[in-house]
Amino acid sequence: MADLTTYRDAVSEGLARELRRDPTVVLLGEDIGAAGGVFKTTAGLFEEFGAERVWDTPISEQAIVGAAMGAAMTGMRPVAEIMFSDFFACCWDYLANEIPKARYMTGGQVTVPLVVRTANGGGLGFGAQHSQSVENWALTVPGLKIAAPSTPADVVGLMASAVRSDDPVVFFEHKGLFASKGEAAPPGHVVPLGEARVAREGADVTVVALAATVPLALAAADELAGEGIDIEVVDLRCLIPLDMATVLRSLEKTSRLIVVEENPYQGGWGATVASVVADEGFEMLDAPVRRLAGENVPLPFADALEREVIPTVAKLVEAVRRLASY
Amino acid sequence: MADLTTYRDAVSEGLARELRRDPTVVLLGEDIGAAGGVFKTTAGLFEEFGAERVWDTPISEQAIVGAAMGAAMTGMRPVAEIMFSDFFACCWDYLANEIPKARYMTGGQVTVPLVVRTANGGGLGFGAQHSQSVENWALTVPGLKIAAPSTPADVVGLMASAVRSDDPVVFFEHKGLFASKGEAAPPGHVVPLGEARVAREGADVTVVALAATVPLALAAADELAGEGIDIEVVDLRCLIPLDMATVLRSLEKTSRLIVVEENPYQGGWGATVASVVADEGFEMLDAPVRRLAGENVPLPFADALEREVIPTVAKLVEAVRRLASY
Amino acid sequence: MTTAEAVAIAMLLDWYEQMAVIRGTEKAAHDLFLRGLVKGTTHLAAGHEAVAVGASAALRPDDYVFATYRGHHHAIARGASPESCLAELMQKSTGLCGAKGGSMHLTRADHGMLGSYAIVGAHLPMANGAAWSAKLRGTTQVAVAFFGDGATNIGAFHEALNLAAVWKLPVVFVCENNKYMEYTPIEAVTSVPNPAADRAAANGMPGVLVDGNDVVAVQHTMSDAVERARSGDGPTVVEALTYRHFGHSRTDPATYRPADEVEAWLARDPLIVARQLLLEIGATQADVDAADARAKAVVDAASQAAQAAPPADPATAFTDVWADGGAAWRT
Amino acid sequence: MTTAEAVAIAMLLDWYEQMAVIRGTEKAAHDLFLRGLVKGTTHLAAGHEAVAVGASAALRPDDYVFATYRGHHHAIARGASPESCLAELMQKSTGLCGAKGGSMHLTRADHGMLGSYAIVGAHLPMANGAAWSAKLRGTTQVAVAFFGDGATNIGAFHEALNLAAVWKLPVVFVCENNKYMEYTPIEAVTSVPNPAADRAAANGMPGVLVDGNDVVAVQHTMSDAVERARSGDGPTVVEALTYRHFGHSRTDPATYRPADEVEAWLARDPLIVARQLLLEIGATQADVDAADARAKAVVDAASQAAQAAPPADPATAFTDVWADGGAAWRT
Ligand SMILES: Cc1ncc(C[n+]2csc(CCOP(=O)(O)OP(=O)(O)O)c2C)c(N)n1
Ligand SMILES: Cc1ncc(C[n+]2csc(CCOP(=O)(O)OP(=O)(O)O)c2C)c(N)n1
Ligand SMILES: [Mg+2]
Ligand SMILES: [Mg+2]
Repeated sequence: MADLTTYRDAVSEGLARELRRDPTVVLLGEDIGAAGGVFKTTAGLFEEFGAERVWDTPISEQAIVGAAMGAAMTGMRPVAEIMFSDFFACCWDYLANEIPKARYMTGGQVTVPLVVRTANGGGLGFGAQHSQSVENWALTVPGLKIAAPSTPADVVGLMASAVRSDDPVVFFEHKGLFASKGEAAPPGHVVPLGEARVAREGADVTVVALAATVPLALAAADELAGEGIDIEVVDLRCLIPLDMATVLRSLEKTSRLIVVEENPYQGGWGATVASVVADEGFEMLDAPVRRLAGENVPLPFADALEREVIPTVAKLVEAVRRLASY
Repeated sequence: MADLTTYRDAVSEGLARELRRDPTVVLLGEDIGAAGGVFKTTAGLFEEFGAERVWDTPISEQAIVGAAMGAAMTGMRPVAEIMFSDFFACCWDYLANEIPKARYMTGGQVTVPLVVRTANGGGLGFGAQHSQSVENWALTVPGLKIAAPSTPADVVGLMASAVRSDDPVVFFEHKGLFASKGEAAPPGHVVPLGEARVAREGADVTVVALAATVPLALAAADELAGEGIDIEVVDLRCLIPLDMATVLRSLEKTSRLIVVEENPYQGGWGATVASVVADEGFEMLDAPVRRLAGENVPLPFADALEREVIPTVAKLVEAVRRLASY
Repeated sequence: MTTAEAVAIAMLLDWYEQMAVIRGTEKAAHDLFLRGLVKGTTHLAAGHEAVAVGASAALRPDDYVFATYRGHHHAIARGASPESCLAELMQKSTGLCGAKGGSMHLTRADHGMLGSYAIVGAHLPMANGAAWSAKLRGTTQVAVAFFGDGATNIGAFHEALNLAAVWKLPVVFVCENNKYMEYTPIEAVTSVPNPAADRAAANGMPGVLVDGNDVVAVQHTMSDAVERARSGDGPTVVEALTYRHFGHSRTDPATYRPADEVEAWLARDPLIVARQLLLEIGATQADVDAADARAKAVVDAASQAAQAAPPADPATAFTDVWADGGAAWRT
Repeated sequence: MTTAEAVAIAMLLDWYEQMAVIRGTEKAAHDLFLRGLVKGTTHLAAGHEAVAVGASAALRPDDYVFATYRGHHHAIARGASPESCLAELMQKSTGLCGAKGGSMHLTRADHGMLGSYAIVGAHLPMANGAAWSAKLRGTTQVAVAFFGDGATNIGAFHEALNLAAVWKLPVVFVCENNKYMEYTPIEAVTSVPNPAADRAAANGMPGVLVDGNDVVAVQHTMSDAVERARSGDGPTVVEALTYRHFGHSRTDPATYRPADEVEAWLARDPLIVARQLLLEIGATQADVDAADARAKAVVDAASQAAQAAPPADPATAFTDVWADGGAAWRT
């Protein structure tokens, strides 16, 4: 069995590998230097690479992402950290209007090879303004690639692809996974953007998951297996490019599909997946397309309330049960 | 036949009625005063109501929406204008993280009765940063009501509801409709938030539309009627509350459904509608659920290119034809 | 002792006791956290008490206050009970926000404490809005926004100051400069020595520095700024120099701060400063001890009551989205 | 005539001719609009020519420039041909951005003109990024951001200035203060008299005012600022006072501007100012006429060629989303 490592350490490992490989890679963000980041996801990088590669910034999300953009246009490969994904709202203009459109609106003159990393998601009692899953925000904007790894190895492998991509990539690190463990990435590990992974094979129901809902789906799978329901778990890994081929292939086998997503139901990414399935997969379906998503409310502080409004293993087990018996 | 008026004039009429009715209603925004707004949607209001009710602001989208929020919390009913909906990106924190969460995260202590109006949508050659349909951005955020009228009378009627609502409302005025004409709203006209309208009855295919895609669908209906395809056009009017009851009722009749939406396919609002249909309407469906949406590219400047990437009558006619013959 | 002297003593004793209650509540929160009874994140304001109490003393009950995620002191200074605050942190149904807000969002709207906001800088424009509203409604209310040194580098800060000046709004912008953002010294990322005060002139308003550990100084400076606002002369930036006693948030041991710096600031603890002043102006040690004892009693009772309260009801996750009390988003 | 004098004349004649080409192109764009050949929106820079040409004269070819939706003059000053600009406006396949950008997004990346941006203020942080990149790569390149007076009230302006100062970036922030945002006088919504220059000190950098209609003054002031940046001494704010000859955009008759104000500024047209100076320093009327004639020939040819060019190919709507040239978003 390979070495185990945490998702948290995988982030700094993934960054360190790219910093070592390519001198044009630079990091910037709030408290990412000597402090190692508020989630310790840049721990050790300032020590290894120094102040010329790891830049502390003021609390200026627009200046951070804007600087990353300008640097990316002029020969660098910046990796900007936005501490919590909720703060995308403070620099949304760059993510929605500037970065994804620069190449297109200049007729291909400009390339913006950057990564914006951020801590996403809930479940930790951080309340309404520090707990959101906002990968669906990014999905509304053509021109961004979107990665959201669920395992330490994928963190490293997708980070490698993200940093090397000539397209801008938004990289969602799930707060709830930082402490989770998994196999360490082998040397040179690269996971291409846009290739989903069948995290568990199964015959009865396809469960499409992303980031923190992948381990959740796997836990549900164990529980359902005991009841004789055999689910296939597809870890999308990326929202753009979206690997619908893998999803539809799985549906072909199972004829039943549920998406489990942490962002709210209204405008959630699962709706886009479900709508493709309801169109192109229509003939394969033996049951309604279902979605288990975040409830359409802000995120409450208290754990007992938060559990009510984000997906849990129990809710998924129940939803799959109903779908399997449809 | 009632008087005809333009959608543009309906905006100022709708605002004027509320300004007259309720002294706590105030307007703020860039160039909305003596200049009457860049789309002339506030024409005449400064003259009628004066500088104490109609406030010109600096180019400070955060200060505008933030001030509206603070005023709404303290007894006023501000209506803020964000000139182009693309600029929501410059004040997204207020729309995503502050306004929709204030009531919830204070346990109901705070009420934010405000309206944020904006000119939305493409088709006018304004290019990548001034043409987007971003109603899907708003849909990603629980806690905002979302109105997007398609006719002058609905502009007035929904504006009345929006201004009187104790919940925050985002109000999308479609740039492509400003010059369009329709019946003027009768005195005291109020259209409740969250009630869709069957804009045309039909038996063969349900077309779910919003704002500028409503007249587009009606034009397609005329063309399709000539071929013997009889479509029912549902004008959602609002995305939140979302009137799925009307949509599902129509599906019951037609068994076939297509959504026509201007925002991009990826993360578009039509995906949420389609996913509810693919779940709750599954048994009624005789054909795949289809979506005609904006393409997943930034908006190009040239008309000929822009037509390629936003919905058109021709594209809808073709899509409905295929769906009807499925 | 003259009447004036007696009044001064009584007033300062009252402020001192308020500060002691806040300090005690912060310590209680810290203890409860160490005992595993407080989850999520908390940002203690111990050390900042003089800013909240001094400012509050300069305000009327109907004025408006907006604070940050580090806002326990402002909530309490504006009348939130320590019990309701601790209950909120412990996810109890009796919490100030029904356990839906948490430490970062303490709010007491009926006392004009219109919320604690966790996106840096976001509430400055809101304070403008409340001030604008006061002006529109023809009241003489004033709005105050409290924020950190780190907030002075974000765009909303600049937009807020400019609009406040242009509209001559009755608003006061109070920076609690504690020398650090999370773990980074503010001077490392700021282009001017006084992050808030040095930006006032760029927006056509006065900027004032004040000793944020001296409650009397804060009250004086704030009175001037509030008076200016109330009488229609427009906004002021007040920069209060202070220091936090704990780390940035509950998980931060704050090892990045030099020991001698910490020591010097602890010696200037706002409670020590006030205590000295009290004795100087004629209060007795017994007066001070009695205030301490009253504060301790309040906090102890608050902690007990909060611990004893029932947990928040999960069903409340689906209330308070809309003004009708519910969360329905579709038909 | 000394050699120095001759060189000065040649240089100023060159600048004059560049300005005449820009003016001619703007007039051509206006005419084409009136003839229905230019659709969408356009923001003409006629009147602002001296800022673009004077600044450009102070830059090296490898320096970086970022401009706004009112950016025709900067594109042309950095080497975009009038033909490619007019073709872009007319939605031709030969357009500078393949007719995908339009008037608001003129870009000539291979000349360091890294784009025109239509969200007010957004490009100031980008210019920082280009300057930071130059520093990281160890070049001595400088980045310049041009923006309007209205942009000085948006948050990104403040964030950009602070970061530029803290990181001592080789960047120059050039405000083209034409006294109006769209239709509102800038003084009505700004808290200081000089919207850009008066904000420099708040971010620890020099702020300089310059006559933006005097190309020589602009070149001098910019040379100083650029030299300062290039030699590692950090950023500067330059505020150039100028005036637009047309309305804000194609649909605006600009009736909100007092007639005498317009008249006074038209009398100080940058072309008139330069022409007077040319004659003063010894150029002949014939020199000036020849420059005018050359400019006219360039613009006439450009307009003809742009009109004759084929329209943009609709299929290109699906190129250039990704670096691989395509637009695929799924498997
Ligand atoms: C827009 C935004 N960016 C970043 C953060 C994360 N964050 C929370 S507190 C903090 C430091 C704030 O420092 P300061 O303003 O000095 O306040 P203090 O915590 O010292 O009271 C940061 C960076 C945030 N909440 N909001
Ligand atoms: C963030 C943002 N808000 C509003 C607008 C709409 N708008 C376009 S140009 C303009 C006026 C800009 O004035 P100024 O900065 O002085 O530049 P000028 O047009 O005078 O050159 C406005 C408000 C915009 N493009 N971006
Ligand atoms: Mg601080
Ligand atoms: Mg201007």
